[in-house]
Formats: sequence, structure tokens, C-alpha cells
Amino acid sequence: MNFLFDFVAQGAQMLLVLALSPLIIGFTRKLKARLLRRKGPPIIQPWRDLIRLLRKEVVLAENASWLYRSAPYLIFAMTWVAASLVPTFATGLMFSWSADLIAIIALLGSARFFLALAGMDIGTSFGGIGSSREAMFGSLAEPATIMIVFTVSFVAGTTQLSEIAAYMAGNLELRASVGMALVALLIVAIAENGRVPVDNPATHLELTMVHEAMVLEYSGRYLALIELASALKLLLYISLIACVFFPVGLARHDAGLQAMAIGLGAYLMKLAIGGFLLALFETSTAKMRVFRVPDFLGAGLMLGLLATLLVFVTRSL
Amino acid sequence: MSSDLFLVSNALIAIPAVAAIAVALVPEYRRSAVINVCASGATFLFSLILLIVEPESGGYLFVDDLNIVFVVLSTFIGFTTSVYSASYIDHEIETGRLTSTNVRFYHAMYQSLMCAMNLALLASNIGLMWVAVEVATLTTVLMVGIYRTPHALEAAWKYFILGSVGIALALFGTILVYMAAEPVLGQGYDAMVWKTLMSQAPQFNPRMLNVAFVFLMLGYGTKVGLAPMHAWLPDAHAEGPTPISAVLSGLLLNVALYAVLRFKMLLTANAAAITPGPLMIALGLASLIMAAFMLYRRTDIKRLFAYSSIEHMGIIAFAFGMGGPLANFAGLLHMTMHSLTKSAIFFSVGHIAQAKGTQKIADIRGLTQSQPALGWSLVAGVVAIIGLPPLGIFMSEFLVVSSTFARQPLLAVPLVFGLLLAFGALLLRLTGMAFGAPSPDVGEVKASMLPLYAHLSLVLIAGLYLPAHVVTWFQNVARLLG
Amino acid sequence: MPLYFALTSVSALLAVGVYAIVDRRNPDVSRNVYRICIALCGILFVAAVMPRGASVLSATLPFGLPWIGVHLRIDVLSAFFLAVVNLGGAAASAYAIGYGAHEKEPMRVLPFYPAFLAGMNMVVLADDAFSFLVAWEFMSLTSWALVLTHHHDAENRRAGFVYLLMASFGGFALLMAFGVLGGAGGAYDFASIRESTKEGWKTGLVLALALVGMGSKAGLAPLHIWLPLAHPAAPSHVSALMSGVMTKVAVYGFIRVVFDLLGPPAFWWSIEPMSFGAASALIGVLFATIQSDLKKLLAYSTIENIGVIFIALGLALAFKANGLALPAALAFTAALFHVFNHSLFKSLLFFGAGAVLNGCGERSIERLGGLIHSMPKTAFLFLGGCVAISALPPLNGFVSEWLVFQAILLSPSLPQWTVKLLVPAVGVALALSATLGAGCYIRAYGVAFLGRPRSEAARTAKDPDRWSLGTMAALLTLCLLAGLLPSLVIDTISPAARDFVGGRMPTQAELSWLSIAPVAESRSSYNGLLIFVFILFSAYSARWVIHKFGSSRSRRAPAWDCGYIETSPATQYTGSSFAQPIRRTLGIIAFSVKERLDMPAPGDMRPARLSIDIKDRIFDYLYAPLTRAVETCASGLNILSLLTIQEYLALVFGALVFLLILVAI
Amino acid sequence: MELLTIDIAHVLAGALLLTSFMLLYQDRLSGLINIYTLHAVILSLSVAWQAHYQDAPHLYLTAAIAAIFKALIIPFSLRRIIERLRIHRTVEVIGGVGITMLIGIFLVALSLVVMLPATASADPLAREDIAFALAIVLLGLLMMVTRRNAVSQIIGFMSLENGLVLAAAGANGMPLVVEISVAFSILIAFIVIGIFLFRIRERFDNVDLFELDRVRGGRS
Repeated sequence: MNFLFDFVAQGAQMLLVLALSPLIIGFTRKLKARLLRRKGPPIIQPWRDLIRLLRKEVVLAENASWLYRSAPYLIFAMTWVAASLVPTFATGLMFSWSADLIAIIALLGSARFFLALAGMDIGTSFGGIGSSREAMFGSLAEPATIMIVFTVSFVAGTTQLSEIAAYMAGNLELRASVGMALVALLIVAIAENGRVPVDNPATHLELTMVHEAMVLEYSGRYLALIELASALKLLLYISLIACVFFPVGLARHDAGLQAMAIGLGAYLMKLAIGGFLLALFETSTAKMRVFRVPDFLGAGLMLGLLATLLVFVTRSL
Repeated sequence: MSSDLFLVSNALIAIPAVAAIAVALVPEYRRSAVINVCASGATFLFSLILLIVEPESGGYLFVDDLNIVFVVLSTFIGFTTSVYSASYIDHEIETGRLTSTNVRFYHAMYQSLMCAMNLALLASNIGLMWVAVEVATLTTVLMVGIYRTPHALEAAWKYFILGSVGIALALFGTILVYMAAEPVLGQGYDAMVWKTLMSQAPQFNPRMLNVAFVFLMLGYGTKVGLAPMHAWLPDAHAEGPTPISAVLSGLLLNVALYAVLRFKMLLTANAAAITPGPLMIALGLASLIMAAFMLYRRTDIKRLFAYSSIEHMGIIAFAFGMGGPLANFAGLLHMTMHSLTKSAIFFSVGHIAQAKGTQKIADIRGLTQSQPALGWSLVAGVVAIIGLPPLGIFMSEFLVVSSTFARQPLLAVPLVFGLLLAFGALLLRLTGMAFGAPSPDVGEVKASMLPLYAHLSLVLIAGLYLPAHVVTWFQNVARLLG
Repeated sequence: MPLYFALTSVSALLAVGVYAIVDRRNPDVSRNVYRICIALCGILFVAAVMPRGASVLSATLPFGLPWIGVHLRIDVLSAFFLAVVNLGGAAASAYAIGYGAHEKEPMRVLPFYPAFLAGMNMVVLADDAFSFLVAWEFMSLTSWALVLTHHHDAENRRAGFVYLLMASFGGFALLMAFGVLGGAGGAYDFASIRESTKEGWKTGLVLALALVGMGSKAGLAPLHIWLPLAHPAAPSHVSALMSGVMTKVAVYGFIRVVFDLLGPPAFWWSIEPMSFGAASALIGVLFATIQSDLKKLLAYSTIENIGVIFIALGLALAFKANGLALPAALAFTAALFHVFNHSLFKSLLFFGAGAVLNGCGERSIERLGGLIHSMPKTAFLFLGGCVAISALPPLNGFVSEWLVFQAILLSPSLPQWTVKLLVPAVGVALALSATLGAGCYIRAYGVAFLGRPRSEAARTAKDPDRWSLGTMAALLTLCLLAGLLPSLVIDTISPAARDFVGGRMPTQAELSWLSIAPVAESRSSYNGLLIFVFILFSAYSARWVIHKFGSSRSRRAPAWDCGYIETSPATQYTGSSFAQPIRRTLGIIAFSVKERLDMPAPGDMRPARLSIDIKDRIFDYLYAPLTRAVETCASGLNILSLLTIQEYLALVFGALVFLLILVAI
Repeated sequence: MELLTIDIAHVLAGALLLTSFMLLYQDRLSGLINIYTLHAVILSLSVAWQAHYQDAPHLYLTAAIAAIFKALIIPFSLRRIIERLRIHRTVEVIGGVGITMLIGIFLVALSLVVMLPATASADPLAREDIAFALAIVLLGLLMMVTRRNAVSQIIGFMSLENGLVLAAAGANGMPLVVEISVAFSILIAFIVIGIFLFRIRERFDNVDLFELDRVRGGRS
């Protein structure tokens, strides 16, 4: 019975993230439009696009290989699994222990790996540009993330997200290190999701694009999968930030339905706030040159390292 | 017992002497070569008897563990070299570099050199030893000059001048030793015989001994080829016939070393005298590092290996200078291994030079392809000489370096530095000579590879396994050396 | 009993080398040799994993150093490394059955190859300093001969020279280390070294020397200089052995000396391995990222992985020194796990490179491309290797890196501030190297295997023979298994950890769902199998759903590429252009890059050129001055060979007078 | 009486030393040979005196060898050689005679400093003899170092060996072995040198060693 309940809960979370991710995209778009005094598309729009894409036939480049065709499924699957392992409304779900924070980040890394390869498969120059830039950003962003993991787990003494959330919820205190870690994580999140100022998801201006350049050749269901994957990634980061730094209202896996309902509500709230902040940020900043991005990410890395060292200071004092 | 041994040790000197005369009389060079081989072989067999019979000394000859090591080694190499020299000389005659009269002279000198060296090793008194070394020097001088080319003459002349100065210094040292001993042992022979000298050494006048040792070290050190008295060695090796290079590196240096060791023992026996170790260590290190640096600029293959001989003599002197059971054992082992390896290398070098028609390293390339047997044996020889396992020299270098580092870390540093330098230089040259696109051959050589393989396999075996009684024997000698 | 198996097969390996020489006329001698090698390595592998009566087996043979003899010993550590060595050996031999057929001068490989295997095994078996060093140098010697297989290429000759020189340098360092350990008495067998007591300065000395000696063989920066030259020079199966296995033998040596012979550690021992390890990891991966030669790239990434291993070992030392048994065991296990993994996927990758080399006769990725079409099987297997080595779940590379991270996360429990603060920095280096490594392999695979062929050879390349493919497939399977069921590997390593750091990780087999938890599930856990199943499940369900409700139609058309019509494959992103961002941003750490752009004036028809020259800082600032110094000294001293006779006499005279003065005073 | 004997030996040894200095100083080959003859004569005298003093008859033999070989045969044949080589009039350039002399003085001082304390126990005559002998050996070596001409180098070498003979004679009751060996060695040495000079004559215009060095055509 209990087992079944856990199983259902886990499944529910998987479906939840899947369902919500395009909506958060739509939500931010809507907000951005509003902030620019435009009406903007309805929130549901991304779902519509996806479904339309899924119905379309795929146009493959002549020399596309099996890797090119199987990559979208892999990328989607990896991102989805990763996203569904981050506590959203409840901690300690059935499979949450099957991967700790590091593993989740690594899963995103694999997704990136295949995306970058797919970008190079057709043998166009844009694909190459996208992949190489993605590789560089990744190789700076992931260490930063790892540093954040260090900080958090030095504080909480674990890398299991559920445990971290529990700890954070348990003893609320202001720590310089944790603050820095938060800032670093925000920087990383922006970079990883290719948002302004690192990359503009809306543009197709060749020389500036990173993510879009990689998926330039994709169409139909493949494109849909990749878009969905990136949406999931965004959602993942928001819920990661939420569950590590604002573990308010998170339910335990054995807390029963009502608690879970509260948790869900809290989660939706957090998403809304996150989306709003993101929209606000994106409308208020301009995109930076590609070769300034490393500095941006480097700042994130430095912050992460600093945070890690400060942990010791706060510990020792 | 003592008498028949006396006979044996006499034979070691008599056989070469007789052979020398016989060879001088035989006109036809092939036959004289045969006699040469037979005589050397016989000498070697007799020296083996010394191994079996419990050594005892009598008359003007004197046998103990120390000089048996040297005698067996030198007679063996003398034998193999004579075998090698037969095939080498054939080629020289065909190419007309030597006439048959030259060869007669050459063989006579070869045998008298053998005779002199055995005498030097077995002599029971320091005066006789000195005479023998002198004779050995003179014979080698003549053999070095045998090609009569300007270079050969210059080499011989340089060898002669430096050699005789060294000899003179050694004689002065010998006289001083006598004067140091004379007050204790009274006038006459006793004051020059090893046995009595060793037994009474503690009472000798130490300061006299010190001065004497300076002269002896420099005098015989010249023959050992230690820096800064080494100058004769590379030229003599490079300009003489290759068998002589092999004999010089394989034997003559050892004989001189033997003399040095004897006097070292004398000094160590006398508590009040300076300890000879530091001097030997200094000279050894100087030779090692100097030679190591010199190796880089060599363009002549025989000079290259001549300098490597200096280097190894340096190592050996260093080891004996360190003293103690481990280092002495290592020194003896290193000396044996070096003699075998170096003569093997010279064997192959001789044939290579004949095959390629040049001694210029730059003109020798890709041997492993054009002359597989020679090339690979050169590789094996050099690998052995730079002290890589599983060949014998590695064992001795292992003992020297590790024991030194355990006792005097600071001394080990320059030692290792020199070893590495030499390693790099020889490896660099080897890579050029043995690999790459081969350079053209001028003529094929029908080389007798037997001595070469014999030496190399001995070195290989020794590197992996030393027979127990050889070990105990070496250990006795090491203890003897203190 | 296993020991005697091992001995006989080692000597059999040597015999095979001789057989190769004797039977050189026989056309299929190479097949025979490699077949026998497989068998012998198999036996050795069995000997390593077969349950031993006692946990330690030892024997003494009357060879080697007379009064010591050859001591041999199999304990848990040497058993583990025996297994690694012979797994790699067997794989290489199997691969070579096909690959060796392409060898032009087989006689330059066949005699040395079995000897090389024998040498590596002997190092692991040896239990006294002398035989250890003999085996060690023998290993270097034989591999040197193998590096010189294609000796006509001047580059390879140089590689061989540098390699053997560095090897002997390391050898001397070890020699001195053992000199200190053995003491003046010359007690060189490990047993008595373990007993002996060591003073403080001696341990420091030995540690440094061991790091230099073993590091120079393992390719630890800055002693790595030879590795990227030598490893690619050899035939690919030998490169695989050198990179995948020989470096591990060096790691074994380091563990043996530092964890076993040197006695209980002090905390500062950990600093050297960790910092040098971090340096190697970064330098290795950065150089790998800019390499265009596939085999060189692999060699550099070997340096990176060695760095990772040494970081883990350093951590283990730090923990052990403070008596933290469990973390020490974790770090130690991570190190050995990574040793195992790297031997697997590095061999796999080198085999792939060999297949490419044979298929297109081309090592530079800039002239490859599109191989995924021309040699699909190789492409798939190579991709597997790339994923594994890039430390991506669910393959094995990730597990070991994850364990290292877990060990790092335990570092706050260390009392000493130096180490406490050093570890996070090392962690950054580790993370950077991991992600950069991923980027490096994206580049390598993307340029070489994806896209359109840049040369005719690449277009017409063919997959290699069954033996080669089979070997690679087997290795990939092993990688996958080790990634999905890490608990088995960890539990096999645990005894070694117990014996060498005095603690062991909790038995993983007891955990539910085959997941692994280094310390406790509440702290961190990972379940490769489950993740793998999840991914497959969701991927396939997605596919099913889409094909059912969405469309499954697709058609081929020319690439869109924002409407640009490009015909020539030369317009693709090249390896160097891919590496440009990293070269610009991170390159400064390791090398100095000069980019020169020669842009013709408008109307000028000649093509624009971008020329990049990259300088290795370490070589320029460390090795070049050394060589120059030696050269100058050599030419300076050379005067000594050109003096006149009386100048030589003057030398003698001077020496005499000097000594007389000495005596007089 | 005792004192007188010592004094005479002393004087003779001193004279020998003085002649060594003259050898250092002399720069004309023919003159060099003359002085060498003088050197040999004094040597034989002092050896003879030693023989008388130690009443060791075999030393007379040594003295005779010295007189005959060194004072007669060798100078004679040397003259022959230098005439055959047409170098008997050549005057060598010896760089800085003054400095050479100073070094010579220093060497004598050195040998005294080394020898006298070392031989404290031995009887006075032997002491002085050995000290002077060492000085002569060193001076001979010095001469070999400073001279470029082969003949003068040989002369230097022989004066060195005279020093050795003096030492040997001074050593009380040193067995015959040594004298024989010395004579023997000088003999062989001389023959070899002769051969060499002829060989060199075949190849070179003069016996100047610089010629030999010039042979070393850029090879090393």
C-alpha cells in the first residue's frame, strides 16, 4: 500500500514536471510581453507548438546519422529523469535516492554531450559554432555547480537533495556562503538555460546564438523533444533553487495527501515567482558578447569557490 | 701443493712469452693468428686451474683471491679477443691496411702484452709489478701506432709520453713505499713483498705512505684513465686496431686499477695514514662527469666508447673509494661487467666500422636494418653499458647508487647526475646509429660473432643470476679490500 | 598456488618472445604470438582473481641480488593490479590478432611485446627492491623498443629517446628511494623494509623521490613531457597497453611504496600528490583539447586521468594520516576504481584510434570526418568510450569520479587547515578537468566521426576485422557493467582498502536495488542501473507515444544551415576552430598561444590564413633550459679533447702539485 | 769524517738540482744536450758516492750504467738525431723564463716541505737525497710541460728519471730490482723514442709537437 503510494507519488512528480515545463516557458514569455506592454501569446502556447511539431513530418539532412536521430530521445529522457529526481512538492520520493545532486548535474551533462554531438553531425558551420560554445559554457558552468554542491553539502553534510532540503528547512539561518552559493547558482542557471544575457532563446541571429545554432537542423518531433528537454531543464533549475534555498512547505514522502497538496501549492507559487523574476531580469538586461560570457561564468565559479571556503570560516568561528 | 701451483702461475707467464717468440718467427699471418688464439686459450685454461686449486703463493709470484679475479677475467678476455682479432685481422689484410709483417709484429706484441699483464697481476713484489706494467705500456704503445697514419702516430706518441710520465711517478711512489717499509722490515726484498708489507703495514711511517700514495694514485691512475690524466685513452682507443681497443678497455685499465687497489689496501691497513677513499672518490667523480659531458660532442664511434670507458672507470674508482662490503662488491662486479660489455661493444664496433667503411657516427645509420645481427648486438651492448636491466651492469650500479645514497646522500647526487648525462649521450648516439634509414654499406664483413655473443650472454646471465661461489669469492675479495 | 601459475606464465611470456625470433620466417607467427599471449594473460588473470588460500602468497627464488634473491608476493593490491594488467594485456593481444596483420616490420614488435607484458607482470609480483627495479626498467626497455617500431620516422626516434631518458631518470629516483629505505646494510627485500623504522626527513625524501620516480612513468605533470610523444608513436595496441596499463603499474608502484613500505603517513604527505595530481589533470585535459592528432589527444587525456587518480590517492593519504578510516577507504577505493575504469576505456579508445588509423591511414582529426557513415561499428564503440571517459552517467567513468567527489565532500572532517583549504581547490580542478574532458571528447568525436568526410580516405574507410571489433565491444560491455553494477567492483576493491588504509567502505552488496552508498544512504547514494533503466524507459516510451499519436514520417533533404549553400566539407567547423573558445579563455594556464591572421586586402584573391602556434610552457621553461645548459657545458668542456700534449702534461703536473700541497699541510 | 761524507753527497745532490735548473733555463738544443750530459755525470757521481757510503757494491753498477748510457750513448745519439733532423741550431722560444724559474724554486720548496717531515725517522743522507730527488722529478716534469720540442721533452723526461735513480740510490739497501728496472726502462724507452722520432721524421718536417697537434684535423 505504502509502496504503491510512493510509486504513484513518484510517477505523479514525473508527469507534473513534464506538464509544467512548457507552461513555465509560456508563463515567462507572457510576463516578458506584458512588461514590454505587449499582449503576448497565451501561456498554453508552448504546448500547442510542441504538439504541432509532433504532428509534422521530419526533414532530415542528407548525411544525418543514427546518432542525429536518436540524440533527441536521449536528451529528452536524460533531462526528464534528472528533472523528476529533484524534489518538487515532496522530498524523499521513491527513487530520489537513486541519484544525488552530483549525479543529477552529471545527467544534464550527458544531455549536453549528446546535444553538442548532434549539433556537429550534419557538418554545417553553425552546428559547430553552437557545439563549441556550448562545450565552453558547460565546462565553466558545471564546475561552478559542483562548487555550489560543495558549499551546500558542507553545510548540510549530504548531497541527497531531499536531505539537504530537510536540513535547510530544519535550521533556517543566514550564511554568507549559502548566499554566495545562491548567486552563483542563479548565474549558472541563466547560462545553462541559454537565457539573456548569455543567449537569447527568441533570436535566430546566426552569430550570437548558441543553443539555437545546435538545433538548427532539427525539425518536427525531434525539435519538439529538444524544446521540451530545454523547458524541463529550466524547470529543473528553478525547482532546484527552490528546494535547496527555499524549502518552504515541502512535504515528506510519507506525510500524506494533504501535506502533499500544500507542497504542490507552495511549489506552484515558487515557480510563479521564479518565472516572474526571470522575466524581470531578462527584460531589464541586454545580451552580452559571446566572449564575455566566460567572465560571467568565471564570476560564478569564483563565487562558488569563495562560498566553499567561507563555509569553513563560518564553521570555525 | 704450493709447488704445482707455482708451476701453474709460472705457466701463465711462460706460455705467452714462448708464444710471443714463436709468433715472431712464423712468417705466415694466418698460422700466427692460430698460434695466438691457441696460446691465449691455453693461458685461460691455466688460469681456470687457479680457481680450483687453493691459492698459495711462492717465489716471485703471489696468488690470492684478489688477483685471481683479475687474472681469470683478463685471460678470458684475452682469449676471446684473440679469436675476434683473427677475423678482424683477415679483413685488415684484405683491405691492405696492414701488411703481414705488421701482423707478425702485432701478434708478438699481443702475446707479450698478455705476458706482461699476467706478470703484473701475479707479481709478489711491488718492483716487479712496476716493471710488468711498464712493459705492458710499451707493448700497447707499439700496437697503437701500428697503422702508421699520422693520427695513429700522434695517438701513440701522446700515449707514450703521458704513459711514461705516469710510470715514472708510480716508480717514485714505489721507492717511497720501500723507504717507508725499510725501517720496519729492514733492508732487502722483504720491504717490497706484498705479504710482509701487508702484515707490517701498521708500523710504517704514515706521512711517507701518504706521499707515496699521491704518486702511486696519479701514476697508476694515469693508466686507469682517470681524469685529469685520461688524455691518452681516447686517442689510443680510436687509432689502434679495434682488438687493441678492446684489450685496452677490457684489461689494461683493470691491471692498473689492480695496482691502485693493492696500495689502497696498504694504506687502509695503516691507521695513521690518510684514508685513500676520498681521493679515489674525487678522481672517480671527476672522470665520470667529465667523460659524461665529453660524450655529447663525439663524432667518432670508437672515441665515444673510449670516453664511456673513462666514465665507467670513474664509477669503479668511486665504488672502491666508498669502500665497505656493498660498495666493494659492486666495484668488483662493475669492473667485471664493464670489461666484458665494453670489449663486446668494441667487437661489434670494429665490424661495423669495417662494414660501413667509416668510424664517423654521422655516417653510421640504421644498423638494425642493414646489419641486423651487428646492429642489435650494438643495441644490446649499449643498453648494457648504460646500465639497464636485465644486464649485469645494472646490478652493480644499483648497489653503488643505493648504498652510496643510504650512506652519503650528497655524494650520490653528482654520481647519479653523471650517470644520467652519460645515459642521455649514449642513448642519443645509439638511436642515430641503430635506427632510421640505413646508410650504405661498403662491403660485407664475415664477422665471427662468437666472442661477441659469449660476452653478451655472460653479462645477461650475471645480471639475473650470480652463481653462489662467485658471490662468496667476490665477497671475500670485498672483505679483503675493507 | 596462483603465484606459481603466475610465475610460469610470466616465464612463458618471455619464452614467447624468443619463439617469435626463432620462428620469424613463419608467415603467421604474429597470429600465434598474440594467441598465446591471450592465453597466458588469461591464466594470469585467473591467477589474480582465483581465491587464494592465504590472503598473501610469497616465494623466494635464488636469482637476482645474491644475498637477497628474488622475492615474489601476491597480496590483495598486487592481485587487483595483476587483474587490471592482464585484462588490458589480453584485450590488446586479441585486438592485435587483427591489427598486427597490418604491421610492416612485425619483427620489431613480436619479440618485445610479450616481454613487455612479462615486465609489467613482474613489477606487480616483485617483493624486493632489486627485482622490482629490474622489472620496472625492463618494462621501460621493452616498451622503448616498441616505441621505435616505426623507426624511420624521426619524430618517433626522438620520442623513443626522450621516453627512455625520462624513464631512467625516474628509475634513478626510485633507486635512491630504495637506497634510503634499504639502508646502508642493503636490506632490500620489502619485508624487512616494512619492519625498519624511518626517521622524519627520510620519509619526506622517499615520498618526494617516489613521486618523481613513479610520477615520471605515470605521466604526472611536469614529468609528463615524454608521454604524448611516446604513446602515440607505438603501434596502437601497444599504445593502449602503455596508456591503459603501464601507467597503472606506475600507480601501483606509488601505492606500494607510499601506502605500504613507508609506514604510517603524516598529513603533509597528501599535499604533493594532490597538488601535482590537480596540475596534471588540468594540463592534460587542456592539451588534449587543442590536439588534432587523435592518438596524442588520447595520450594527453591519460595524463588527466592519472591526475585524477593521484588526487584520490592524496586524499586517501590525508584521511589515513588522521585515522579517518572510512573516508580513507572511500578515496582509496575511488582511486583503484578509476584505475580499473581508465584501463578499460583508454584501451577501447586507443583501439578505436588504431582502427581509424588503419582505415584511413590518418591520425589528424582535421582530415577525417563522417566516419560514422563509413565505419559505423567503430563509430558506435568509440562513442561508448567517449561517453565513459567523459565521466557521464550511466557509464563507469562517472562512478569513479563521483566517488572521488564524495571523498572530497568528506574533507571538512580533516583537522589540518592546509589540507582542509587545499581540497576544495583541488575539487575545482577536478570538476574543471571532468567537464573540459567532456568538451574535448565532444570535439574529438564530432570532428573525426560526425559531419562530412574531409578527405577521400575518410569517405572510403572501412570497419576493421572481427577481432578488433570484438575486443572493443567486449571492453565497452565491461565499461557498461562497471557503470551499472559498481557495487561489485567496490566490494572487490574493499579488501585492498582494508589492508592499505585500515578501513573499508560498507559492503555495497547489502544495499537494496544494487545502489551504492559510500558512507550512508542518507548522505549520498547513486544507482546506475536504475538511472539507466529510467532513461531507456522514458526514451522508449516517448518514442512509442510520439509514433503512436504524433507522426513517424521523415524525408531526406539538403541541410538547411540558415539557407547558406555550402558544398565543400572544408566549410565545416574544424577541430582547431572548435577548440578556439577554450584556447582563448583557459589556454593561458598551460600554454602560450599566438594567433596570426593574414587577411588579404579587398580585391586581393589569395586566401586569408589564420596560423596558430602553441607553445608548451613547461617544456619551454623547464626542459629547454636544461638541455641548453647541458649543451653549453658539453661544448665548453670539449676543449679538453683538443689540448696539446704539454697542456695535458700540465694537467697532470697541476694535479700532482696540488695533491702534494694537500699532503704537505 | 761522517759529516764530510754527508756534505759531499749533499753537494752532489745540490749540483744535480742546479743542473736541472740549468736545463730549465737552456733554450738551445745542443746546449741542452750538453747540460744533460753534465746532469748524467753528476748523477753517476752521486750514486757512486752513495755506493761508497752505504758500501753497497751494486750501486757502483748503477753508477756505471748511468755514466755509460746517460752520459755517453744517449747524448751522442741525440746529437746524431738532431743533426739528421737539422734542428741542432734551432732555438726554442720558452715563454717567461723568469716565471719558470720562480715555479722551479717553489717546487723545490714544496718538495722539501713534503719530504723532510715525512722522512723524519730516516737517516739524514737518505732524507736529503729523497728531498732533492723529488725536486728533480718535479723540475723534469715542469720542463716537459714548458717545452714544445720533442727532443727537449725527452731530455726533460730523462732528467726526471735521473731524479728517480737518485731516489732509488738514496733508499738504503733497495734491492737490485729497481735499478735494473730503471735502466731497462730507460733503454726501452729510449729505443721507442728513437723509433718514434724516425717515424715522425718520415711524416713531419720537424719534431715540433705543434705539428703533431695540427694533425688533429677538426676531429674529436
